[in-house]
Amino acid sequence: MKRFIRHVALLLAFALCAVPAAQADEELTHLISALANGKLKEMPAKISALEKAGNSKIVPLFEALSAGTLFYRKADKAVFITRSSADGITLMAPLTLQEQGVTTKKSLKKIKVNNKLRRQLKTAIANLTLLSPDVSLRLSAAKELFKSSDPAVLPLLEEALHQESDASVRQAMQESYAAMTLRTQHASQQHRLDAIETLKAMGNQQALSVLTGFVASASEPEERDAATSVIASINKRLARWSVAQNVWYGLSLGSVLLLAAIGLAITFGVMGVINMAHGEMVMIGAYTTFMVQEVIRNSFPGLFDYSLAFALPLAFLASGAVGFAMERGIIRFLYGRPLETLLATWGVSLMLQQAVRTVFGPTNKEVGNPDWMSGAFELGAMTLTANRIWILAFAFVVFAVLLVVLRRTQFGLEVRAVTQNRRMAASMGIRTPWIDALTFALGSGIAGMAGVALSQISNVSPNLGQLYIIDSFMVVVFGGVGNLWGTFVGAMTLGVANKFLEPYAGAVLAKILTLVFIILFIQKKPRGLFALKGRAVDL
Amino acid sequence: MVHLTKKASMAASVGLIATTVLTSAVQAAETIKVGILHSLSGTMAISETTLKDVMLMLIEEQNKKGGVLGKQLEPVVVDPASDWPLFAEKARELLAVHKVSAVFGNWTSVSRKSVLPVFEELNGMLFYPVQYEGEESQRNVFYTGAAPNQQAIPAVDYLIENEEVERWVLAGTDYVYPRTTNKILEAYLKSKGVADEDMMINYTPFGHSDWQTIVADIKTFGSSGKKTAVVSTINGDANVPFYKELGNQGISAQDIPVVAFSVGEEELAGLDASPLVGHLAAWNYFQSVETEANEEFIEAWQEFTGDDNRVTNDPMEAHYIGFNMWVKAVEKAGTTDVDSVIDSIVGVSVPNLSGGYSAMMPNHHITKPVLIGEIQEDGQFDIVDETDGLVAGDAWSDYLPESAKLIADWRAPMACGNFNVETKSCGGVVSN
Amino acid sequence: MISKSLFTKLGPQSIWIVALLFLIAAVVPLLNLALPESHPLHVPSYLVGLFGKYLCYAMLALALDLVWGYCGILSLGHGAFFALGGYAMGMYLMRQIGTRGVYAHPTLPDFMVFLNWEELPWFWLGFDQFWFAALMVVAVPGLLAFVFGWFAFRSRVTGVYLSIITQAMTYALLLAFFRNDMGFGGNNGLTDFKDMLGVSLQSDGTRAALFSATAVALGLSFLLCSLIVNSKFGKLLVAIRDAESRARFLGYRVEHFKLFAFVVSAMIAGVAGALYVPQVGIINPGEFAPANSIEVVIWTAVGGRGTLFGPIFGALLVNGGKSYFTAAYPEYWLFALGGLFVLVTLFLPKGIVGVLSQLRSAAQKQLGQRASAETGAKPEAAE
Amino acid sequence: MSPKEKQPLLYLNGVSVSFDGFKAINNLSLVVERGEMRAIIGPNGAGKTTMMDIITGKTRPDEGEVFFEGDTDLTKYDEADIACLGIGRKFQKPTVFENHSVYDNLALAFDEDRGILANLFHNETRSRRGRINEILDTVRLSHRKDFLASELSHGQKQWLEIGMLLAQDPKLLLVDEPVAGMTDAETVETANLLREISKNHSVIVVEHDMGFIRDLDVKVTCLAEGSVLSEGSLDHVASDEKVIESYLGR
Repeated sequence: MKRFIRHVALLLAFALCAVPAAQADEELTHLISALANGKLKEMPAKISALEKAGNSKIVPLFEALSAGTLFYRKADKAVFITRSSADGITLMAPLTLQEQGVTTKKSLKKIKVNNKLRRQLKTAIANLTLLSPDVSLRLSAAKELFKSSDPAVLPLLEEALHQESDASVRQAMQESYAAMTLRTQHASQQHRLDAIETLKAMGNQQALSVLTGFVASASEPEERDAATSVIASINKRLARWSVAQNVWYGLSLGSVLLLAAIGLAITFGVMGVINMAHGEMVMIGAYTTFMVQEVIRNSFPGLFDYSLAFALPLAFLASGAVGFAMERGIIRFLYGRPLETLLATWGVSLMLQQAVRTVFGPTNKEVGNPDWMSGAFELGAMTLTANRIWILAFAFVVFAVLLVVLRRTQFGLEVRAVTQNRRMAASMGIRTPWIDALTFALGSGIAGMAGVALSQISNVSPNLGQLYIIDSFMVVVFGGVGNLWGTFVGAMTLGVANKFLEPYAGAVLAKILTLVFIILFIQKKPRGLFALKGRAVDL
Repeated sequence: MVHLTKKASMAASVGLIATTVLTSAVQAAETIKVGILHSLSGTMAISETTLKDVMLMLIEEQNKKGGVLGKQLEPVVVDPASDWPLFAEKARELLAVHKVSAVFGNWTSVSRKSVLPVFEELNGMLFYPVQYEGEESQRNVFYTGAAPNQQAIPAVDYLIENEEVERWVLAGTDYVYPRTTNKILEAYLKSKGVADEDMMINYTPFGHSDWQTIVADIKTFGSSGKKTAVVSTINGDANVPFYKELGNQGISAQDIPVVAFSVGEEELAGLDASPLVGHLAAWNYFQSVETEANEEFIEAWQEFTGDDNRVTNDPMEAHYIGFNMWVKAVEKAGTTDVDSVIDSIVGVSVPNLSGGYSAMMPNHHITKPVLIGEIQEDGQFDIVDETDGLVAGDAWSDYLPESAKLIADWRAPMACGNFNVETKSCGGVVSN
Repeated sequence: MISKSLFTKLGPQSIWIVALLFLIAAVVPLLNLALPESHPLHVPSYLVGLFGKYLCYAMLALALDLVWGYCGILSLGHGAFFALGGYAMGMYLMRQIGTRGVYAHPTLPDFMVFLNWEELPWFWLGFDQFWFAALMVVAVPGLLAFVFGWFAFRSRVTGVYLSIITQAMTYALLLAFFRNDMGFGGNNGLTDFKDMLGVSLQSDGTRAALFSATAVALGLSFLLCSLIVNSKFGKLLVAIRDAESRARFLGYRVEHFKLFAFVVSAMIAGVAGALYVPQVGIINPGEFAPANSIEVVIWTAVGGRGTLFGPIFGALLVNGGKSYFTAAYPEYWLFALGGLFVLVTLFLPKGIVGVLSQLRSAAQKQLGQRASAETGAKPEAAE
Repeated sequence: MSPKEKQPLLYLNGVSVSFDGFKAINNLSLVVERGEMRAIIGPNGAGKTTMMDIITGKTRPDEGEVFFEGDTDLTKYDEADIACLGIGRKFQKPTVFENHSVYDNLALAFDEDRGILANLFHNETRSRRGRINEILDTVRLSHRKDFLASELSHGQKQWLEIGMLLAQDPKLLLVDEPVAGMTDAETVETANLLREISKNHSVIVVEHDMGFIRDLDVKVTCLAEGSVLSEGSLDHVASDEKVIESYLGR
């Protein structure tokens, strides 16, 4: 939708200063209808022709082609940009963007496109929009041209640089100009040395790639030396950043572990139930997200970006309810026999898995990422992806809220009282069975909320829970049973350790080494990182 | 007294199993039994359940057409529960107890390896519908999925020709299929003049979910100035987080295309495909193939499952081909006797869903077209390339030194799955 | 004399069970091989193989029960010992293939040939000899158990912590064996075995012989475990289970006793694994999966821990049920299995055998009280 | 008498230990002579049980020295070693092997080889049986010989545990609150039992029950906040201002 509005704006802007060139339009129309027949292999030539013949009018068509929304009608081979709507497919004229009615998918055929064409289209769009009045279009065009190696664009870029007033666009253009200079070797030596300097200032992976390519083909020793030293300095900078990057990866892996384990820190850590069905609570949360998104997709498509906000409380309630039922139905008969809770909950876990498989089918379910969960931004030479940032933040918030609930509320006080001395708590008028059930429901509910977050980075399938259950137990035990901070520090430590090992040992070995580390660590501190001390512990 | 009760209860449980097993064996007679050996629970249920359903549909359709040799087909479904030794037990049960005429089943290589000795010993027929690493040709097994030369090599060729790729990341899950495929590709790429430093090989555990480091490595590897592509043999579950990470780190198919051999319509149905548009997959069948046979098949499938959005995929087509081949071979032999059918099936040719005919080769692999598809936003594939003719499955790769010497031909007089052309002998039987 | 003192130590019940196992070992092969298929008492080969497998599981459950039921060590990693024993046997069977592999390589197994290995890794040496493999079947699991137990028990890792690190152990091994670089065939494991001690594994005779061997091995393990638990050592194990610190303050080196039991148990598990592999024809890292080890715990719990017959019964019952349900109700068997575990833990905490013997001792007590009321004698303690 | 025999049996000097910053034992010194029975009193949290933990090797002191029989440094040994050196301990909460018969409990405690093999291939001898039966008589449990320990009453369990100490035949018995939860009659009986035992053994008794302590009629040490507050006869201690202040109350 956004894109569509942009197209219209663009079109209006150009319409104002457009010279009535009926002849040119006719040629364009002719070229466009040629898209409807022929093979993929003939497409590049057709697109070049369109690019040459056209002006920015052709941009929407290129974008539609690239996005796979350009169709032709089987009956008369007329080409249309399409948009799917509630009652079918809306057709739009490729140049004027006027709506031409609605039709069914069956009557249309898509105009095929592949990666190579998409690249060509991107460059073409960039060329056509480099002089656009819209700053953001100019910026993306300038950035896109960084990858181009077509010397013919250089004059255009020079012209654009000349006119450009916006600083950031100017910089992007300069960088692209530098990259193109080095790639094409079409400029003077001074130009090239300037270009090397420009790239040095960029100092990132992209600049590095241009420079490496340049060194391989450079003929002048002076230039080669300059480029080589810049490469070295960029590499040094990147190496420094990679430590920070690894810490970030570690923390983000840690936050996933924390989310997976935090519910278990309550059901297992605080209550002592070896809850093998914990993973299935996470799974229920993930499936709740799926169902919420289904409802939204079908009935309120506009709300999709808020789907997770709806899913969170529902997942908490769904998993919490299952947890409540489990506690009342099974676990309450097993207090004081922790190892037996393992057996019963394992049975529950098998049944829940199979139930989900029966209801939803065994295949993965699609859970989409809202817009604000996709993409990434750069911090220095680090890439921080949006979903990881949100998950990290979410994990911290859940942890903090849980800490507050357990430490600062009446409920938390009662929970701690019951876990420390059940009989005493009961005699002080606390309804211990009620507290047990609520605590277990709380732990399960939090696992469900974790499921919402994990659905954003993982598969949603009946096996989801099994993926996380062992790691969760490791985290809780490593951190020290019964200590929330232990779980927190444990998760983060294991995450970071894993990520620092991975580049050297590989993903598999890193995981094995982490497990061995946990085993050895437990020998050293048999009760985990944050153990309770004193004589009351084991007699 | 007590000892007696205990013994009695044990005897009773033994008896219970024995009788249920035996009674089901007695019923046979009027129908031809077809075994279906796909996991319905455990980790593989995600892929295999669909194949069970497809078999049930095919059998139902065949029965509507009057069955085979005038008899109705009776499916026997068992659940090996993604447990490899259980596969062997269930295969034995199908063959020894239910006396099935043919078995359609298995997904993972290890499950196939597990049942091989059973099929050999009890002389059964197994139709295996999934792409695999090759290096095998067995008298009792019919490989209707792709061998590496029917998937991996054409895909790499496509990338070299159409995307001018010069630098390769071979990323896979650490098990036999990726290992072997990558060994073959490594040798193949070297033969195409790709240098060692232009190849990066990476293995991850099953179900790997944290791809941050590896995707960043790929990004770095891909920024050397040469066009880079990823050849992915990453197994099922790990794919979703892998593609999500690619999308999030901003690697688009135009920058670094990923070609996958284990990602099909079913896998894509489980994720939001919009960030993946343009990434590739190589298969012998896509749901988007435009043929009449395919349209009918899709329609029948969606009707059978009662779900208008159910997708079809390559292993389903493999079962479609395999089942029709078996039917044809049985009719040709005039009996379901395994030896006769094994003899008559070589050379049998049936229509596939992409508009041609697939034939059973003497090495028990089949001929198939190879299609390259680009992922679309709706989780379907746009076919962007197709081999000119059919490609015959090659049991023994030409790019592995030990394997290049071997050929398979199950017709008399050779009747050998691993004939060594250098020593002129069949496998281990040394002829000197 | 010795046999007499054995008899008195073990009690008649154990003797009966061992005798029964030996009887099965002798009779089943006869019924399988000697009787024609049409004979009503004929045991089909399929069942021989199936029950051979169950008996291996029973042995594994017995091994687990020795440490869990009697010593309170809930190992969630016993599958690892089973798998290691299996791998040792698998390596022997691989070497026996010799030049009959698909590439006809004289020493290298197939999976090494097509992954371009040059020579046999050092840890494969010696496995062409049966005696060496047989030694490794007990030595490798024993050694792992010794090293692991040595550290864990010395550091007094107990209860849940111990359970979780045993799980970590088997999980780490699972990942390690998945790695193709390890040289154990990766995910596919070891397979395609041809023969053992010169006889083909695919013949009915071999299968019957393996069945007998398994039944005998189970009988002997049962005997060994009975001797252990009925000795003062066994009483001490129970004592450690119930009040570890009491035992320690009485001067017993608790960690040594636990270690001994753990190692013996691991060795029995190893033997079970070794017998399992030739019967199912494959060993792969899946056997290390933590879920498998948990299942063993469940067989033991269902049958009744702390009794020696319980785990055997549980393993047979659950696996029999699994075989039946996966064929009869493939879609629902997980519900049945899961439901069974919940019901057993809730209603039969001592397992089926435990409940039976509880009923029996209750009945005996009543009888005894009646008797003592009549004769005025002191009531006998429950066993 | 050899020089070793002249040394005090147990010698604690300047012992301190803290848990997470809380000083459970603070510069504690204590000497117990051979053949002596010593009663230890003190308020909750005075460090009585922690002191026993230190003597029996369960807790390592942060500083200070602990010697047994003059030259054996107990801080270097663990529980099993120390038990074998001849120190037996009864816990505050009676801890017996609930699933074993009374007889087996004593048999397991019986002073003999603690090795694995010795236990695997153990044979009952007549002399052993005789000795165990004697102990059963001593702790008044002969009639419960074949009962499971779990079937005993609370007091009987206490006695059984004391019996187990006797079977262990230690040089020093540490007895933690032996009469907690006992009836008056049982308490008196227990005092008799301990006096009987102290004829052949050194004993340290921790108890709150002042009547019981008076019955024992031995030297008393009062602990508070991890160190010795007062020591001497019961009357002496009971009249000590500090003791009255912190423990007995006015």
